[in-house]
Amino acid sequence: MRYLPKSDAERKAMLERIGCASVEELFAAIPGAIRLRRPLAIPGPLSEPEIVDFFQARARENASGYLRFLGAGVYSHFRPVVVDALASRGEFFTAYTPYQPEISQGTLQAIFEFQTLICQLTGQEIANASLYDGSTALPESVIMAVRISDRARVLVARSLHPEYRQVLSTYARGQGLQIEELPYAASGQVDREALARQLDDRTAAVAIQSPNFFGCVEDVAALSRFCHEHNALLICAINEPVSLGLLRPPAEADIVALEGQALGLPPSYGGPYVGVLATKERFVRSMPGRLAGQTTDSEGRRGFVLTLATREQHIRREKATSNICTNQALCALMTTIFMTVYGKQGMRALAEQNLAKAHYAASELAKVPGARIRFSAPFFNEFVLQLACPAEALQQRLAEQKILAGIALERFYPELKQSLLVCVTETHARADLDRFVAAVRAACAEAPRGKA
Amino acid sequence: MRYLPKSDAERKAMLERIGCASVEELFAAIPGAIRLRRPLAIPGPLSEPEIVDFFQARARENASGYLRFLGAGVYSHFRPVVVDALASRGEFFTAYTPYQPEISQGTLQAIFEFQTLICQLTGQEIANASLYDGSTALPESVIMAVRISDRARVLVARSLHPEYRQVLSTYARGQGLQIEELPYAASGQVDREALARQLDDRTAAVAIQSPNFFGCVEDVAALSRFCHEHNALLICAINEPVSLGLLRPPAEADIVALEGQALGLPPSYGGPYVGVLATKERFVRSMPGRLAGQTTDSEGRRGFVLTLATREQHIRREKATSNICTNQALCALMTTIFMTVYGKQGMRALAEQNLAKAHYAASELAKVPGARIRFSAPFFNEFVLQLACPAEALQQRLAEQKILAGIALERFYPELKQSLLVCVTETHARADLDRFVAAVRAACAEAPRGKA
Amino acid sequence: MGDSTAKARPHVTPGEGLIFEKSSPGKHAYSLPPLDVPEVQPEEVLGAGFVRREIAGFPEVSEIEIIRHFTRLSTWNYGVDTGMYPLGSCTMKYNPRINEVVARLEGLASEHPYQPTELAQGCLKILRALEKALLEITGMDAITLQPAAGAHGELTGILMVQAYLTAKGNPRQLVLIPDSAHGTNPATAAMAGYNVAPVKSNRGGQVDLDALRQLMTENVAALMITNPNTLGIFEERITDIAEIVHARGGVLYLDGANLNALAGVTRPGDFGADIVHLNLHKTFSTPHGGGGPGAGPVAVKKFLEPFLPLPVLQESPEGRLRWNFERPQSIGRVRAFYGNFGMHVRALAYILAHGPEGILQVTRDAVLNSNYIRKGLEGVYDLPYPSPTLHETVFSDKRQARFGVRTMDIAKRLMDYGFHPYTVAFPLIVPGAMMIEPTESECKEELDLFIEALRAIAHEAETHPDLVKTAPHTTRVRRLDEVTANRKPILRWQPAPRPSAGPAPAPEPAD
Amino acid sequence: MGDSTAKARPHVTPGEGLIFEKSSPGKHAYSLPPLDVPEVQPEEVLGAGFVRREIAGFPEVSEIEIIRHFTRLSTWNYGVDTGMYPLGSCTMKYNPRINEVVARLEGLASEHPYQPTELAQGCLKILRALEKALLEITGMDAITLQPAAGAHGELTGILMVQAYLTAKGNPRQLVLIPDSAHGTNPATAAMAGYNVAPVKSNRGGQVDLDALRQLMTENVAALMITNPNTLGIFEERITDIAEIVHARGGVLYLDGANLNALAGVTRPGDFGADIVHLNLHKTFSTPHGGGGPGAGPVAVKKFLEPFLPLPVLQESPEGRLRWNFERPQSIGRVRAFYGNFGMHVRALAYILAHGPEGILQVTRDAVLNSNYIRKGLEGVYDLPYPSPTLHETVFSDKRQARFGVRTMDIAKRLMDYGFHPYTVAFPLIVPGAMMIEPTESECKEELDLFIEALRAIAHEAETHPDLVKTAPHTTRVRRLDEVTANRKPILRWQPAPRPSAGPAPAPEPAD
Ligand SMILES: Cc1ncc(COP(=O)(O)O)c(C=O)c1O
Ligand SMILES: Cc1ncc(COP(=O)(O)O)c(C=O)c1O
Repeated sequence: MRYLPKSDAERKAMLERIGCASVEELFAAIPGAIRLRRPLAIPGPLSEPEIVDFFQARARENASGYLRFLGAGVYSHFRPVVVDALASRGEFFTAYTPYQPEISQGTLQAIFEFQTLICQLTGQEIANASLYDGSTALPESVIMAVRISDRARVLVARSLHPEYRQVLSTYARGQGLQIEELPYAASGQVDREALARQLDDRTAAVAIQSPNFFGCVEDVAALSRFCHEHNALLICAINEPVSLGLLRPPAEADIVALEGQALGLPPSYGGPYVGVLATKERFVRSMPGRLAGQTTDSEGRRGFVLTLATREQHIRREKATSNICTNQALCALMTTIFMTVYGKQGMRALAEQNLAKAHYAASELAKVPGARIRFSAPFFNEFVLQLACPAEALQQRLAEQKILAGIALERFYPELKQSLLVCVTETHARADLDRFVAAVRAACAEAPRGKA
Repeated sequence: MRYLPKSDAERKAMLERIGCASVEELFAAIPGAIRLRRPLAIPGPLSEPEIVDFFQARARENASGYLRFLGAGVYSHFRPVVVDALASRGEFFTAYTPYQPEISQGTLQAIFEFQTLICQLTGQEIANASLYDGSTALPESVIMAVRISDRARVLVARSLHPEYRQVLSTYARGQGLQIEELPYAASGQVDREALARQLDDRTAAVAIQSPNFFGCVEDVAALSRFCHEHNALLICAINEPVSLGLLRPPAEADIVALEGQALGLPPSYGGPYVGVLATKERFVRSMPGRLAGQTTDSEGRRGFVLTLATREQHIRREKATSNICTNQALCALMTTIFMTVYGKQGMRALAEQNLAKAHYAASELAKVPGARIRFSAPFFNEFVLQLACPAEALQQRLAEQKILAGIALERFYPELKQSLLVCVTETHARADLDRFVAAVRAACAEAPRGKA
Repeated sequence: MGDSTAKARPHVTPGEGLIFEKSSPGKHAYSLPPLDVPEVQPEEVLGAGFVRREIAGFPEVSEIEIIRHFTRLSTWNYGVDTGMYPLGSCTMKYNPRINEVVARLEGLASEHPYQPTELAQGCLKILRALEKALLEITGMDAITLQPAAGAHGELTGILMVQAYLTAKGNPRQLVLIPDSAHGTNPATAAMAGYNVAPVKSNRGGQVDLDALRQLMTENVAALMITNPNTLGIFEERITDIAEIVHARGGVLYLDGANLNALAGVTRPGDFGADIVHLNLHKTFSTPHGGGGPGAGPVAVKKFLEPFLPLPVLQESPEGRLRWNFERPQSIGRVRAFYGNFGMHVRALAYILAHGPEGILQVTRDAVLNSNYIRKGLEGVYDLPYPSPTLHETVFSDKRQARFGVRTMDIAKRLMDYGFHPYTVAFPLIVPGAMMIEPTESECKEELDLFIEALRAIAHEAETHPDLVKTAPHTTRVRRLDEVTANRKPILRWQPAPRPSAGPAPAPEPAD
Repeated sequence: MGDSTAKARPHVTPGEGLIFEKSSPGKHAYSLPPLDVPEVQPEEVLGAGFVRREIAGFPEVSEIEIIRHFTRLSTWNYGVDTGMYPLGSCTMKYNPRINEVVARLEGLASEHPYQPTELAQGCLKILRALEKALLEITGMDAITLQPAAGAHGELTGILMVQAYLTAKGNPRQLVLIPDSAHGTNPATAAMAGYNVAPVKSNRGGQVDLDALRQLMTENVAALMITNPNTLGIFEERITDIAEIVHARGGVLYLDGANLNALAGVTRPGDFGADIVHLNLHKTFSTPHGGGGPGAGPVAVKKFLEPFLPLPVLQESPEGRLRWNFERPQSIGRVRAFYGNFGMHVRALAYILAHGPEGILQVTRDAVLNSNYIRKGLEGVYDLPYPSPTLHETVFSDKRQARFGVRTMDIAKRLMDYGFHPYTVAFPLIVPGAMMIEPTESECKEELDLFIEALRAIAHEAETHPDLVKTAPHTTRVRRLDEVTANRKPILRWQPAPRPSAGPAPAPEPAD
């Protein structure tokens, strides 16, 4: 096997040194009754070219070449090539958690920079080293809020990513949390009247997303005031952090649960991505996940270490703030490089392009007979297109033209029939957008003749 | 500009420190009359995604997706991914010539390993650090032979790569060398009778290639005996070094001029490749090109340095063995990695697959009415297919089926009409070969109705 | 460093500040095509109150500075690519380069989780192929690839136990965990709402069956066991253990972190496990990435299949694949989308590269390497549990402690010899643990150097204990002050010179 | 190393033997699909006499060992990615990563030089776009991209001079070369069969016009001039120089290695050059690769166009491109195929990224950086030619030599400060030369550190000359014994322990 650095002669010599006649002897402790007496029925071995062929064949069975307007928590942005070039350095990607800081300063300093960038981006005071993704960052943030507040009731906006809410329900069951849904208003934003009704002094936290699942920007500052009146914490999920190049940061939220995929990670059919929590310094000891901190070495030089580990499972076991161990460090590194490449100017320019392109597309689509923009709230790069025909018919029609038109919302929101969640980013050229609009126009014109 | 690490404020501060009011002052020495007073009329600036788009659009205008049977000095072999992964490390590819050995041991040791591998592969005693490519290695080897022998007449096999011979003629003119052609026999190998006739005591060297341009393996040992009888040197060009996984090394040649492209470099429309000379230790001081040598540091540790530099232009100027300065070090590194990956077993296995596939294809093609194998000499992975119809017609017909059938030899050898140089490597699956043979069969059947 | 540290040599590397310290207004590294649609005024379309002025503090640097910054940072790391990384329990094996290539292919990395499944058959086939291979390797019946890491898999598994037992009428309250277990096990049980009861190990370093029998009541939901356990010792009585657990209606959860000792030799499904999570970043070579991403698939026996997270992959008779969401008994989602797909690609590539004989050889070599080290260090370091070990061996610092040299000192000193240290943090049942897992990826030469290094350090501990206690001596930074880091945490860079008095970052205005 | 070497810190790196020393029979790293055609017996189809038994000595190692070997080796190199690399005359600028990506694109890297030009239009368009851009930047009329490096371009150019003059009746015998020139210039002239006559420089470090007038006879084929010259000084009388050369029927050859000082500001074609070679690996950012590959296009004035190497790129009125071989006056080929295409791709990507303003800004920053260093070191190091300099500055070790410290010592000491040294080997007219070219790629912080380092070394030279003379102190190897390396060359590894007595490798049997 080409990865194994040993010849049979060396194996023999090693066995001799150990004092074994055969390698079988080393497995003597495994009772015969449970030994596998046949070769595994798995494919392979394949040579390197065959492996490439196999995966290239699979890639061709997917949708490459399609023009896509899919967002909903996963965004396609230009990824500067330096991101992969640097993250591919073996010293980064073949290291593990920097338990031994003296030979892990590269990872540690990068995490420290990641934490800082996330704070700057979100307007929060501290951030952790990463969590699995946005969908698990949400329950972690809720559990954290429950821990801080010692209350068990949590209001969650219906406009928060449906799959995130599903994950939250799963986690909540184990923890015995009480999750209640907060409806959205006609504008697409959180229904403030409902919030006023539902919020009470047993409420640990209110969890919203901004821009929310419909692309609508929430008024975080106002919602935060509401929450704080009841001593509830405001949790703000951020799904599309590129928006923070322009949008007022959720500084007034108490915890930000952010999905970093948009910051330099490919869609990759759903992962790996990177979650992160940002919050106020005073909550640090309730925070789950690793933290890198600055310190000095015995000669007074600046260095970085993992710190406040008494929150973590390897020290506190069943009393830890979370069971997380392996996180998404390499993804965090990639977003760190991405944010550094775009930098202060570029993050704004990138956000501006998304805004301009999405608004161009929305305004052109709004002119199509049989289509309108469903919600009135301001949006960033994603919006809901309300159709006069079934969304599936239109999707189908456009797929034939190699366009993936968006995500039919009825799947997640039975009340939102004939509506499509459309995402437009800087990667779409105007010609793409015009082709899309023309296709939608044609499909809408045909639609009455469609099967629904 | 995104590559430039300076803000305008920094530029201003630097100018102030220098004592200049504007950067223009720094160019004061350039007379006004010759200053360019307009912006350059060149395209750009383009953003990174636009650059990718531009080159991808160009790539689509080429022949990707075509099944190719092209060799003739440029061979497609499986390239283990570790070759690019390692050669892409910045410390390798952004360094220059290791003039300062203390911080260039990586490059130097790799060159030392390259030199060793080339010696092992060719059966020679020493090898240099690289030359531009095989085509320039040939004249360098001829000039070296002339320098050693103090004779000016050189016999060059007509079966040596025609473009290499053209390069030799160009170089020879400046040096006043007398180049004479050595014909090939009906077998496809060097015509030994002609050699016996042409070889004399004024002959510095005889230059052959093996496998030669027609794919035929030459009897290097026998040719060497001939040459040595006349105190002429035998130069052996190697174009397809993968053949040396199986073929007897040209140990009896006095100089081997090798093109390393087949050892891990992509075809890349003709370059960059890597040339190298290997020879006998006694000729070392006549050898052009850099050499890495082993030595020790002031504390007795093994280390490597560039050595015997008195042969080179930066020391000897007009008396140097060549004017070469920048060579093809990174390509040499890539071939070093390639040879290490294949190793002793793999080089043989690779060669065996080439041999088997080429012979399978040749034997199937030989069965096609209107086609036969032109030469009788043993061949490795390349052979001449003699057709009963014009080669161009067949090429055209196959190109329509996205097959590039081979290289029409008439272009280089007016006497070799209706013949095609066909190359088959391990990258061709049997199905590819069968499709090729079937297409040739069909084309040959149609051919009489073709225009010639 | 004298000649004794033969493997390592010092080398000059440029120092490097924080990226924020290189920032200067006006520099930039990004580029975008010109905007080809009408510009919009953010304040107009979003409302002025929703627009920020700038991202205060964000860096402004050029591309070359970014390349240098992260290149330099990388050189201060140690990775598997640098040398032996015998971090016990972490299975730091070679991360094949081809896996990185295929995971980045256009058509895989580019695919969106919400594209129609008809246009994602390639992705789904990869997932299915991986599922099948993992089921075969574990001997289980059904699987989810959704969890993002081992601990996430544990939570998934324990929530399934809970759902299963709830469906049977009583979720129960207790999870049993051997005292040698990894910290994630109790943390997971707690996260799922269970109380934890430790099961003690016997002198052989294995689960004490009498203790287990006593603890295993009808209130116990599951036993979370690791096998081979974290001492590297195979639980020889595993089938008896399973019987005890099953007899009381409990579920046997297997932490599969140590599958590298078993694959091809024995299967969790064949020795009684009802649930097993795998760490693809351990056994199946997906890179550890400085801490992640990982992937923690969970395989289960038939009776637990209805409880698998949503959605599950379903194959039609014609071989078309789709996601099945109609699973009323499912615990629900544990993660958005379908898990860390990029890691699944890599793990499948690893399996394909090996095939059946290859996987078996890996297991054998991993165990061989570990036993070779054990042999080389026996008599030099204390071996608290002398039972045979498989893929890893846990020594202790007992002998060296006499000279005041502790496991952490020895670990730090290993760095001077050019090695990454072993695991020091656990198992907790071994005071001063030295948990060494070489994996199959080490050649004999590297193992010999490692053994030599640890033998030399043992000698140093006797003769020059201070040399060891103040190690490392050759690294870019010396021992770091973790106490101050904990007491006065500095968790982010701040532009102004901050008083060292304590953690008081100025709250960032939302401008 | 004290605090004075602030930029550099030592770091432990694992030592590494030769790959041959890791070999063990039976290990392997390669893989091939199973053979799907009938096996053949090599001895049968080739003849037993043509088949070797084995490649004696070839390594047998696994993939992980290869990854580690070359990763470790790489860490002992210093590159532009590591830090400032002010190697004068070499223009060690940033090598953009995007260039590496586009050069490796399927459809470019995969293309064969002999595929029909109709199926290579993409490649040809790239070459044409590069030709046009380079012609505009140089102000010339026609160009070949064929030469593989600067020296190869020089040879191409001088052979064209020879062909041109031969066509006019007399190739002439002499090439004039200023005494400050790079070694390739005289070596090239000799290779083309010319004798070389040096032209001396005046006190201003420029070509002495009187000397030139005297030398410039009808027997002189060409003057090979570098401008700005290797002192970084612009030849202010360049148009007069051109006139003198042209008046005698000679050709003005411009070594364009220093184009980084000129692009966008002035053009060789506008100041009298008839031929100019460019080094794409200098001015146009293609990576130096540890010594190459480079690319050395040669641009010429109209009257030399007929002599360009074969083939030349030709554009049809409809924009189709093809190779034109019908060029009776051509000097012939200087290289097989069309040159280092992969480097052409990179150079074009560089030009496209910059555009007109970008290229001009590059030139300005390169000159600014150089003058900033000059200012910072003036008064500390001797400046033998005080004329204004553009992209590089040549100091000398005159002041330090009083303490026995020479330019090579200072260069070595720079390593301890974390920098690559400057060029020491030339220009020959400056004894103890310190030729410093920062390029535009250095930020102010790095320049300041570099200046500080050289100032600190100047101080050390006075106060602790031995510290400097025995430098470097922090590198993996200390000063290497080049004398023995030369006297008893060991140019390859040998399996048997070889006697250190001298170079006597056993001739390898051809088995
Ligand atoms: C025995 C054991 N169990 C569980 C885990 C947790 O796995 P992960 O880090 O993937 O969450 C680990 C990882 O270190 C482990 O060693
Ligand atoms: C002034 C000058 N001329 C010519 C050359 C030769 O160029 P190349 O190394 O590309 O052959 C160099 C390269 O170092 C140079 O600096």
